[in-house]
Amino acid sequence: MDDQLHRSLGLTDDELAKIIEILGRDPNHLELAMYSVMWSEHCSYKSSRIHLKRLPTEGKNVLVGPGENAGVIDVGDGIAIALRIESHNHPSYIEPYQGAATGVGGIIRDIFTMGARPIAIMDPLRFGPLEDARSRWVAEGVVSGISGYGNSVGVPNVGGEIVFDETYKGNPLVNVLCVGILPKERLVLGQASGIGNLAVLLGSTTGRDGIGGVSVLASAGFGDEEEDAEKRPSVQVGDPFEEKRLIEACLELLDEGLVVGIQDLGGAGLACAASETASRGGVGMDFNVSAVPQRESGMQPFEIMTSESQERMLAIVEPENLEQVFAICNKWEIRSSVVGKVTPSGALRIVDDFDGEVLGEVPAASLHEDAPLYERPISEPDDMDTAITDQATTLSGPEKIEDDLFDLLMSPQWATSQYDSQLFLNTVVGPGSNAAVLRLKHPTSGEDTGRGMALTTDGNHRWCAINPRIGSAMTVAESVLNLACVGAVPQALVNCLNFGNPENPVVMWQLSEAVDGMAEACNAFDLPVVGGNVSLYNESQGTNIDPTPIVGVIGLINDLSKAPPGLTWNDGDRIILLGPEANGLNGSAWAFMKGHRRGSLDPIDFDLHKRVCALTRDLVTKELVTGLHDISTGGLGVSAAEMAINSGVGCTLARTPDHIAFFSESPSRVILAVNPELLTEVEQLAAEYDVPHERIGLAHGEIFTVKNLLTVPVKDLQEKWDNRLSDALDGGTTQG
Amino acid sequence: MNQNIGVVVFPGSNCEKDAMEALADLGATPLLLWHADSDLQGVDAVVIPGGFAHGDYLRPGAIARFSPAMEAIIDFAHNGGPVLGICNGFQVLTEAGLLPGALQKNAGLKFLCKEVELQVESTNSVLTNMTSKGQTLRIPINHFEGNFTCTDETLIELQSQDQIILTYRENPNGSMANIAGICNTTRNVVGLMPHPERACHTLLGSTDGRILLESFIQGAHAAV
Amino acid sequence: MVYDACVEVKLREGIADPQGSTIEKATDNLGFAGITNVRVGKCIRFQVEAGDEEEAKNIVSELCDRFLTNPVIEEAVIEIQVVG
Amino acid sequence: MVYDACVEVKLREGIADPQGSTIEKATDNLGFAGITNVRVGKCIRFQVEAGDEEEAKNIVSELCDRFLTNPVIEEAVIEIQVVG
Ligand SMILES: Nc1ncnc2c1ncn2[C@@H]1O[C@H](COP(=O)(O)OP(=O)(O)O)[C@@H](O)[C@H]1O
Ligand SMILES: [Mg+2]
Repeated sequence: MDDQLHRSLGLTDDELAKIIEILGRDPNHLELAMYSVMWSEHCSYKSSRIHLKRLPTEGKNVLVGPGENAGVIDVGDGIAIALRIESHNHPSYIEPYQGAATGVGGIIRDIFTMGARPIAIMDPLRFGPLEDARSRWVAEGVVSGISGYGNSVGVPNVGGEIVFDETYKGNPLVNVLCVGILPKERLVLGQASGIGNLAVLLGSTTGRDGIGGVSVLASAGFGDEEEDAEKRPSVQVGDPFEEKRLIEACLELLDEGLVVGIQDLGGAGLACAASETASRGGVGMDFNVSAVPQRESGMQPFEIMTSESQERMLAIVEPENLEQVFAICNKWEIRSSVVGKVTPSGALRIVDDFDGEVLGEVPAASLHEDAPLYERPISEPDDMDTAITDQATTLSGPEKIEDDLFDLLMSPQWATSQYDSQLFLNTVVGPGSNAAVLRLKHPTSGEDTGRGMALTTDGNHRWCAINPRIGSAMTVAESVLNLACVGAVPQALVNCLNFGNPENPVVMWQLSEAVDGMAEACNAFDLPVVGGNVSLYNESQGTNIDPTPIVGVIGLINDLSKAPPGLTWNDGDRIILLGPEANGLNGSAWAFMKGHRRGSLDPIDFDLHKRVCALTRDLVTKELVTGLHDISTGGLGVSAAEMAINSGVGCTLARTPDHIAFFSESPSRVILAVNPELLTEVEQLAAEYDVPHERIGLAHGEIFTVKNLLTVPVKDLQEKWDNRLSDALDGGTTQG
Repeated sequence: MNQNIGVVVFPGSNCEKDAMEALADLGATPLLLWHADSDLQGVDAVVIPGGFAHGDYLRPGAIARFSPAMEAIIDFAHNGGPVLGICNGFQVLTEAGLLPGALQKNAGLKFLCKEVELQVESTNSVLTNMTSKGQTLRIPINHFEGNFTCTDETLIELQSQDQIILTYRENPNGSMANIAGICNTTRNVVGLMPHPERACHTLLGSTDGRILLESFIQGAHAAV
Repeated sequence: MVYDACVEVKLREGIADPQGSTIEKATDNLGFAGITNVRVGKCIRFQVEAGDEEEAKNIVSELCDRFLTNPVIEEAVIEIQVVG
Repeated sequence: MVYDACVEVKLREGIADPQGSTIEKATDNLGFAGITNVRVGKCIRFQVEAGDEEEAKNIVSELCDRFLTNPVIEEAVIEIQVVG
């Protein structure tokens, strides 16, 4: 065997030795190709697995935790909810439209694989600065790809984030979260059991697209242009219409009880699906490559086994149900072919016809369970000590604070109006508020439970760049507070850990710290982690992105007979600020705007945060506030401006002495708009919860005034807010 | 009044359950009609819901119009049966020749999902006969190809025969004459880009879609 | 015989072209001067089996009328060539 | 001088073309036999002002590389002609 082959496939010498040990012989090319994709960072989590173990995953409502295609929780009334988040960062830099589109397709398959109907997606996005031509081009393509695929496949997009920052210039982040709903008793797991059962491949033909995609694209950063050019063949094209029919066909197969297990084909294609279903079921499989419908002629077995062609599923079917399976697939115009047979051996045998030549044979479980596990070196950055002394509060204040406020305003509407956010008639609060709120209807009967679910995604690279541990904890805290703002109790969390090159000890330190911070917060808030995704090698030309853990949190609302209050106030409302005193500017959007990216963060006071959340939830449930907004990006200034813009009513804020108080993003704070008649009740409640609160102003008129700081008409704020993205993006974009 | 209303499902439809939920909420009995089936099961009226009938890569509705269900619906419409096309359904009806004109990509080339204000131009159609002329309705749009286009002659005909039933107060997509919805000359076939079924529940922001769907259900009653 | 067919589907003259005008506006903004009258069509290429060129033409033109174009706003230009 | 430009944007070979395959399947269902290998591209026609044909070509090809196509999955075929 060519002794360089394993290296060109991305396997180390040690990894090859391990394969030889497992097989007791040299692997052939096909076997080596399967190990290389299955043992890639993307599929095996070889650098992150030992850290992920520290996340809390148990909860009384958890039906399926991490490790399956998606996490599943029990939400009562016989209903279960599946959720998962995934990244498609690298493909989206190369071909923004298709990269993002196939990202949506992939995460949706993870959800219906569990037997759940996908009912919502969210898209936390990160791009380079708007001033950069290539970043604009990427942003525009990504948003239209998400729109094009998501709308057409018929899953509403109910929220997300859109952030522009220097750190993502050579490496954007495209994370997509999907939520599905299922009758609790129909939960299926991706496993093959029952010797003699058949593996049926459903959906698209298999082509050369995305061969080695996971190992090539997601497990290495970007270099120069020529290297990028070589990654081109890995680009896949999405077909949302195929996916739509695949969803309907698969859900009908599950409704009719015709499949014993089902598995989507994502990273590592058939190699992954076949070996995973077999090893989960504790069985083996004979896999007939020649039965796989091919889009191109002359494909090699290794290409067929590792292709990442989109819109395919593998169903495990009892032979007596095969005809019925075919009938349902025909109805939905879905291709279906028997490609495998479940065997007792524990081996994955790749054959050319079931009674033909054996092309490769490996222990199915070895592709996952024996994947290498690395405890990569970790080291704190050298400049930790000096960074701490570099406080953003020492920056000189703005000359004209209103200009800084203008620069921090950005409506996401340019993106969100391109997404169908309303399909299925569930969306009570769509994109653009504290958290998305959906009606909770029974998945089969359609009956409204009168309850609601709330969803939020959050990430903050600014905090995590300064202190990944505290930053991650604060991120989780922000999510929990976002949910409280719509009256929801958090139930479960999924995360996507977007980090740089794991071979860099500082990046590994960031990852490890972030996991610890997330774990601390989840423990404090009693929030199980039910799934996630790790995206490493987010680097370009040797520069790693700021650590960017993204979390998605789902909550439940007990009584959704009315829509929760939003980012709004009425003329005459009193404005109240809940929570601790503003504390510093480190990691704030304002500081970053001024080029200050260092400093320190104070640990979050979990007890206080929990009281703020509980109070906020209570205020919302008791209908004591006109509107409210958590204080996050841009601080009190931006939160108050958003309330003014949204309601078209100005305000006078009296107790905001300086730009620090105005732009600080310290956590656990909420701005409330309260009808004067309810003021005493609100303040009493705040006192009962032992939450600091302060009257800071009055909503009225058409002018946004902060005493001794600024006076601007609301319509000027509105204009900046509305036009930021369309001014930058609607004139057309080029690749730079 | 218990009208059986058929809701057609193509493989890429996605608003069929929403349409059924809204119709049922208004007291009608909706039932699904599979596109490959030419039996309309004796329904009193037909709704073609939103979505992407056959992926709609070539043109929205280009493939759908050849389906057995559509052939039956064309006969049904010619016999006076009430037919409502919402969004993709509107596109299908123009492709099938049941309504004039065509729906092109939005000016601005972006998908648009947002609430818009509509103005009732004609109350003489199966969809608008309970509304009043000039009335404003707040209803969401959700489409990439909703830009109504036709020849100048066709536009003059539409205008002179009072076939324009709904217009946009502020044109979101470049539609000629701000057209949001039209009917045929016999007024039993209507198509509109906005989604009335998304505006039938207080929790969803607007209930202005109810009056349109109520009119349609009434129309189904009258047609029986 | 197998023929290569190329069908260009264009908007009829006088029908507004939102894709074309969006591209035209963008070229201006992006600094490509002097680009005018942009019109965007589809180009559908395929192979068709037929007894002779005449038959191939007929098949393709029927396909255009029934399916590939919407005659209300579009027209097709057809090219046929023996696969060489 | 003003030149007529025609840019055909096609997917590179080996890149999946769901539009093409959907159309191909539809032609079968509509009873058009023997239609294969359907690929769908865009055809962008416009006029461009330039000193000479060489310059016109350069403008159009830069426009293609930077704006009209993504060379990762698409390629452009450019035709230029003096407006006659
Ligand atoms: N890319 C996007 N897709 C969908 N919704 C988005 C997107 N970007 C922002 N949003 C929505 O805009 C709102 C505000 O976003 P953000 O500023 O991140 O909120 P916050 O700071 O309160 O977490 C959120 O409701 C979010 O759902
Ligand atoms: Mg938030």
